[in-house]
Amino acid sequence: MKLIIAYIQPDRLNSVKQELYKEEVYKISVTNAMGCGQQMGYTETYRGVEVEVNLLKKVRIEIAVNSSFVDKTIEAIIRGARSGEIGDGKIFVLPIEECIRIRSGEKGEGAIG
Amino acid sequence: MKLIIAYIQPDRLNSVKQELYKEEVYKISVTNAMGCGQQMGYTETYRGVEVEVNLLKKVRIEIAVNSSFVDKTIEAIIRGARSGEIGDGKIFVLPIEECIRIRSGEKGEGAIG
Amino acid sequence: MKLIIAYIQPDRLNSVKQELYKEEVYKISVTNAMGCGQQMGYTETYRGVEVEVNLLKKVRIEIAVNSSFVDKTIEAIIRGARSGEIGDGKIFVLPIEECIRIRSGEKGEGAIG
Amino acid sequence: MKKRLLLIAVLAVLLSPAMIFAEDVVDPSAASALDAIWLIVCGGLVFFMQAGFAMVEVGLTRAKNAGNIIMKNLMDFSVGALLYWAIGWGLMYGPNGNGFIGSGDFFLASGDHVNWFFQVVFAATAATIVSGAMAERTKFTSYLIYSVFISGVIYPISGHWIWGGGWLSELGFHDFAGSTVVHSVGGWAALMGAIILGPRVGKYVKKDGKITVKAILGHNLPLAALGVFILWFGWYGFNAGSTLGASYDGAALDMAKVAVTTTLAAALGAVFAMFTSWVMNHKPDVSMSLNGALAGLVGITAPCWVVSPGSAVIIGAVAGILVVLSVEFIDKVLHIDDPVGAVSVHGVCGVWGTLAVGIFGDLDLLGASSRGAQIGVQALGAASAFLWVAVTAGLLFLIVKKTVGLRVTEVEELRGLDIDEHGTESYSGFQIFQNV
Amino acid sequence: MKKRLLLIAVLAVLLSPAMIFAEDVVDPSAASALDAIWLIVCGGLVFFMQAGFAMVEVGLTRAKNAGNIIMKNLMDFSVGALLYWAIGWGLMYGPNGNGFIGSGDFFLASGDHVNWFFQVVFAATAATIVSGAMAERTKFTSYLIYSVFISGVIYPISGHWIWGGGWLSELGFHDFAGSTVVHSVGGWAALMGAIILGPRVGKYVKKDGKITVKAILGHNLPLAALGVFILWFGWYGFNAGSTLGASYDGAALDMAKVAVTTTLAAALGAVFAMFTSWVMNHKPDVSMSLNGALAGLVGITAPCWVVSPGSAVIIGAVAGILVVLSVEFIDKVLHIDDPVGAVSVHGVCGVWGTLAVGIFGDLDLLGASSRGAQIGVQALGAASAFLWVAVTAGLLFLIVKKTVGLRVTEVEELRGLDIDEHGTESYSGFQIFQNV
Amino acid sequence: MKKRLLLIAVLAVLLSPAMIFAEDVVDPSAASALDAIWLIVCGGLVFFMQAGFAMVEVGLTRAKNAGNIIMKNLMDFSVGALLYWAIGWGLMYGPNGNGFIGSGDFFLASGDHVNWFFQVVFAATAATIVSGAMAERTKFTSYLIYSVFISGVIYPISGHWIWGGGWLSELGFHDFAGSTVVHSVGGWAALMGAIILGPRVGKYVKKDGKITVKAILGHNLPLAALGVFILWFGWYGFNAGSTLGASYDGAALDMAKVAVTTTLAAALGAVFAMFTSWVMNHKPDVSMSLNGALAGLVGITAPCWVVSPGSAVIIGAVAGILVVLSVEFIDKVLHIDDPVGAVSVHGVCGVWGTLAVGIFGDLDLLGASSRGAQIGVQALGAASAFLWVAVTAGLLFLIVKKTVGLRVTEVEELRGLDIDEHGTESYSGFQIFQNV
Ligand SMILES: Nc1ncnc2c1ncn2[C@@H]1O[C@H](COP(=O)(O)OP(=O)(O)O)[C@@H](O)[C@H]1O
Ligand SMILES: Nc1ncnc2c1ncn2[C@@H]1O[C@H](COP(=O)(O)OP(=O)(O)O)[C@@H](O)[C@H]1O
Ligand SMILES: Nc1ncnc2c1ncn2[C@@H]1O[C@H](COP(=O)(O)OP(=O)(O)O)[C@@H](O)[C@H]1O
Repeated sequence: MKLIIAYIQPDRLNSVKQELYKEEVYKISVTNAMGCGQQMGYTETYRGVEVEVNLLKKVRIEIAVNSSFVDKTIEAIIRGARSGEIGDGKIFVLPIEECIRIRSGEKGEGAIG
Repeated sequence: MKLIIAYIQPDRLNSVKQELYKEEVYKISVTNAMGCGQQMGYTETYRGVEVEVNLLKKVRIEIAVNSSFVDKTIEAIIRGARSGEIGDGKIFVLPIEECIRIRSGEKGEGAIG
Repeated sequence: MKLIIAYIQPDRLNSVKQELYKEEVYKISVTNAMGCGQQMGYTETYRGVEVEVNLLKKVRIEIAVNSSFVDKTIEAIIRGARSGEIGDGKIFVLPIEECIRIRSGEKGEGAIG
Repeated sequence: MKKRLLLIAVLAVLLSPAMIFAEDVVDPSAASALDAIWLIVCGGLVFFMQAGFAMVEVGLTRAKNAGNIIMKNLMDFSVGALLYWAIGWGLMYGPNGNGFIGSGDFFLASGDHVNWFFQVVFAATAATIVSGAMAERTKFTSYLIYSVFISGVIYPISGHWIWGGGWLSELGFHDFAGSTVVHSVGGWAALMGAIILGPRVGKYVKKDGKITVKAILGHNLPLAALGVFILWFGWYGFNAGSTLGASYDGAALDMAKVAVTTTLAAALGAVFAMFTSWVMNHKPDVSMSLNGALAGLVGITAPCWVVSPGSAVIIGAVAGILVVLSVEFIDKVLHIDDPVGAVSVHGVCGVWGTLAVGIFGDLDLLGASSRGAQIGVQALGAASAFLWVAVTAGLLFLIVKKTVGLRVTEVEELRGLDIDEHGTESYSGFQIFQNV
Repeated sequence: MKKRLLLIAVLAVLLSPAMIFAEDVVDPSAASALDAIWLIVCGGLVFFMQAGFAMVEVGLTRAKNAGNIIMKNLMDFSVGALLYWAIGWGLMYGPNGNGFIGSGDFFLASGDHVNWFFQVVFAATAATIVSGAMAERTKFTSYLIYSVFISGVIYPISGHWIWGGGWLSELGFHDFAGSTVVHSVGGWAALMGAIILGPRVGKYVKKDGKITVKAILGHNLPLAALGVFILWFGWYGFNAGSTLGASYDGAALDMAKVAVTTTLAAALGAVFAMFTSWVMNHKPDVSMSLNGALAGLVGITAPCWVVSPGSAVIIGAVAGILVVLSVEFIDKVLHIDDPVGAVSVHGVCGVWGTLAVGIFGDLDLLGASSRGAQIGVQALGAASAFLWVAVTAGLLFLIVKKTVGLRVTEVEELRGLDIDEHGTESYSGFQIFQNV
Repeated sequence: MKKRLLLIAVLAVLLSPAMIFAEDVVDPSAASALDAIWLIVCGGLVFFMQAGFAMVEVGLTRAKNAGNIIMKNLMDFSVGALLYWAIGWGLMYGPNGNGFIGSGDFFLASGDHVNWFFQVVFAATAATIVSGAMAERTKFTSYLIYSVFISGVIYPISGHWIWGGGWLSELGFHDFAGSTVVHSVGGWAALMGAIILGPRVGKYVKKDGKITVKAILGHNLPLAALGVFILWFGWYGFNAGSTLGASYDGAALDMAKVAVTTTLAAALGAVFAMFTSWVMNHKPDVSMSLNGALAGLVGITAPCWVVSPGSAVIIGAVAGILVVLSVEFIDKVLHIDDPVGAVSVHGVCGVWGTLAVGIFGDLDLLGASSRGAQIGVQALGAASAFLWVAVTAGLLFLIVKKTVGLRVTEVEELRGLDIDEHGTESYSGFQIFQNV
């Protein structure tokens, strides 16, 4: 079982969700994040003073999947999130050792989906 | 050392915290999240147009524990969070390779608690 | 590749960022979190009733780095975040199995930075 | 005062163009223009208090119920205006009254527009007070039903006793702008509502047989503060407008004096509520200080015309202390859950204001035989209003509870009334930490 | 009415100190004081409606555009006031008019301050209505250009026809406080703007040839509700102030009657919009109910003086139903994206109010020969205003589109206008979930 | 003007029922009613400006200090009203003055309610201005102490010089509604407070000996905008109400003219501040444009009655430019931290408005011998007010600093004053990104 963490542009969330649905990945968790990557931020002014905004708004997605799903999940995320511009985001894959469904107490691979 | 990530219903946070305290797990981190699982969301209307809300509000808990604590932590979370309904949430366990207390620089198992 | 997760005091974020820049760690992700550690919280009153605030506001940092960067990243975080007081925070290191840059599809160590 | 002038005005409309204002030095046409300007402007200000109530209640409750609170405030005014037009005004000021209840002039047949306009906003104020105490757990349909009865029946009848020429006014009871007529009536209805509804989930937690009181924090103090400033602003219309005219002899002095006593009482209410909360809880509490200003305003509402500025200072200060003690007592001892302190502000301080008429009032202006007698009458009036409202509003809420149901389910309450009652979110896009 | 009184007032200034008020029982000095107090206070209230519009629009759109909306509301008033002073007032009320367009008294040479002040806030209201319908995607510079023309030219000319003594007023067209002059004009300009701009990104999604309508939720219902209460409050100035004086014979009765009809129509608008949305979408919708109150207010604006309170109840109720149906029709059938419902509230209900004058109005007050004739004239007036605005505002927006451009880029729209147009964030520090 | 009329009014009360208004064509009873309506309504509007100040300050600072700002605004009014009743009014308008300081009529013994009410809201305005400049770092207790002295002593004394019949008014200094008396006095006290307090943590960062200026963003621009609209609305009371009566001969014309000049100056202030910020920083800044409207209002406050609408346009435009330059100068060059721009808006534009009286004023109305002389007197008045306030407020803040302490600790400042000073959070439940 793997935990896939992806940082994407906020406006790409809907298309990522749609691509995931096509691959029958229905379970995801989403949080707000601020990120700093190759995309360098921009400058605002407030009352005449420059404000450097180098932490940009991002959406962080977490998806726990069985190992056999990893590749197609990653591909779906890429299809949904890629615009070809700097700032498109990044995906990290981490190992999961155990997964438990709280409602039923079910464990392991069966509990993930 | 393990990192326990749990997604629970927001209104269960207090009872989860209480169950954790009983097991002498005092250190936790909590974030807001939006989640999509077996609980399929609901429909709102806004100005006559239907709004599909399929990302539901969840609370995400992170607890780093020594391996010997894993089971009782998981059980405490389940006790606090389970209502038997869809949407109760899920727990993931990930391996931690290192843990450092910033204040003292202390490392490893001793730093976790 | 490792995922470094750090919980720090909100007002330390800027100095942590500066220390990281000095070590040429430019890519980070930041989220809001509430945490409960050795710092026990405080008490507010609202309309004459005491409110226990034991979940304190924290900032959660995530940095994915190649293994060779782990130590200096951790040191930079400690330099930026340490005040010597309870509540300074904690760092966790997790293994990453794969990393993908969404824009280019690039994988592995080259995709991290 | 209110009653006498209003009766004159009503007569003026009914009998016009007879020479009602014979003793008046202002020429009649200018006089009616002066009165109309004054009452319409003041009535507009009192209307604006609806915005104040809405903001105070929204601010002192949780984000997940904000839309519901808005709807309650919008609808109690809207439904209330319709009902007060159809029957309320007739029951309160109808010419064929019997001292207990007025009758006639339903649907405003008399065309006495200027007085109706000024009175309808008072009726709406009484209705809207209840909304705050019942916030965050009341079924919306039930609230609509309640609104029909309070504006259509309950408020007008006790109003008739005092302002409509009824039995209390005959006894010499004085309530210039409505500490009892409006605020206590609203406050006691709020009390009955809060009791019959029960507290919000998580407010009083039983543990080993002991009840722990929990604070449920309001989500937007700036809006609550804005609401208080709006209410204070509107209160100049409420109190000063209650001269019910600007053209009678001495009106100018009355209006100005009322503005002054109102200002000082509100200011002192805020200051003393702040100090009281400071002493009791070691910090100057924001929402209590805001309540304090309102307490001072409610306290001065009845006596604003019959007391000196110096007495207003005392009345406000006492109201400020009282409101803090009352909020804590109702919460910590009685365990009645009133999220915004409506019972304390309007009910308790309304009684204080009513008694203050007797304690500090100018006996000549009151036409009272002795201070003791006046205090007695004032107490009688306050008690009668309490009984009337406790019984009728209590019955109303109990019947609604048994039939339609008064309260949303626990799941709906936890998820928030906005989603379940109105299918919406009030702060779409904002991340709101749900476990509060 | 408006026109007649205003002409008298203008004459009074031009010819003073001649004895204009000869038939008036109020002595002239008191009379001018009464009129000035009334018009300045009411004008102030109408000015305050700018705050109401700003809050409604901010509340019903997304957080990322809040600063831009504020700027549009601030600037259409500010630019509009300058233009209305320089030329608008002259084109509308200038003495050398020809029935189609006024002329003279540019830069307020006559010094008729009191009437100009009351009129400029109306001009600004017409201008600001458009802002809501074009929210969240319009280039700021283009909006500034638009503001110049609407306050300087488009509004004053159709205004001249009706209130400036022009051809429509000659025909007996009656619009007491501006259902057509102000609201329809604003509403139709809003309609043209929304059409020519096109919908917001993501509002109408084409999928397999079928268009799906998406809801884009407003981010702050409490502010929207506050805005509605402010507008309602200001509307007492808008309608009751449109007596244009407080000293003429019968003014007091007129002012009060207008306040009453305004109150009832607004209340019924809110109630019926709520029920309509309840029936259609199974829940009482908050923002629709708020729109309903405004719909009732717009509907009663033209007929407020010539109808009875009973008719006001009907007018408001119909407006409340109409606004919900219209919002859904414009959104779901016409696919025109009007984020706040400005076209439905001001355009559609403005026409309803204008026709209601004919349907419910007192024929004596109107000086009408027959009900049918009056309805005909009202319809003609509504249609003329529509044509005038559709053509001129349409042209204006098309020219701006071809030259400066009317719309921000898609990237700017997604990121929010606050950042790209003004380089700021409106809620710095708040976590806002971006994918909305 | 202000002074003359007020003296008449005071005499009227003291000597009544003597025939003060003998030359007046309005009959005395109607006259006093007109005056009372006007002053109470306008006073109410000026009171409402407190809400405006509170919202502007809350909006332009950070979420973690919102509750503290509310408390400061609520309490400077409340404490101020008490003090102004007890001694302030006596020092300012007391009959036994000596040109430098008034004396007598403490605790409003004269019963001149209508004038006191109108004056107390002005005193409170002066007091509240300071709050914004000292926001986000001042100890609450110290702020309470300050409030006592500004409303009780500092403001009344300089007020006496100008409006109380003191030496500046003797010299012919003219300040119709308080550019100097209220705004500059408040602005200079704000300046001294901001200097003595020092900047917020993180505002001016020293790096390699060079100071970098950082922006600390306001957290709620919609509330700030609402505040500006409320202030603008209230300003009609502030300026037009400063005729101090509605019944004297020519009052109607004066009131209306003031409303017009006020409108135009505010509008132009907003427009020119926007363009200035656009030119200087490449984007039309929202908060600067809001400040611009206020700058225009402050600028027109002194000359609103003696200048033409055309001059008002210029005065507003200059104020709009000035405020942007001044904000940047104070921030970037002087490194004085004024979070909301209070010093620039009220201090600098207050001086500009005072001088504008001399530059643009009608010499007949001013009773001035020559333009140069009048400009000289105006400059003298502005300078005297500056000196008076700089010395007294400076001393006051220094003494407080040495004794009670003026500033919270750095930890408290970082965590937010709401938690440490008041034990509460203003936006409970909202996720607020803390590192701002
Ligand atoms: N090494 C990293 N550690 C943590 N977060 C990262 C890392 N690299 C990228 N991110 C996150 O991903 C977001 C997108 O990064 P981006 O600038 O698009 O990367 P790239 O240009 O390499 O595609 C960043 O804003 C940040 O939140
Ligand atoms: N595979 C997964 N990956 C990421 N998050 C998940 C996954 N499964 C569940 N979650 C999170 O847990 C929450 C609760 O899921 P829920 O619908 O209760 O699951 P179940 O019905 O399996 O108990 C979801 O809203 C989501 O945030
Ligand atoms: N074991 C843990 N699991 C999850 N989060 C933790 C853990 N320990 C600490 N944290 C997070 O780190 C924050 C800082 O903890 P702190 O009280 O400073 O720890 P310490 O006193 O050990 O340095 C906490 O508020 C919490 O968010």
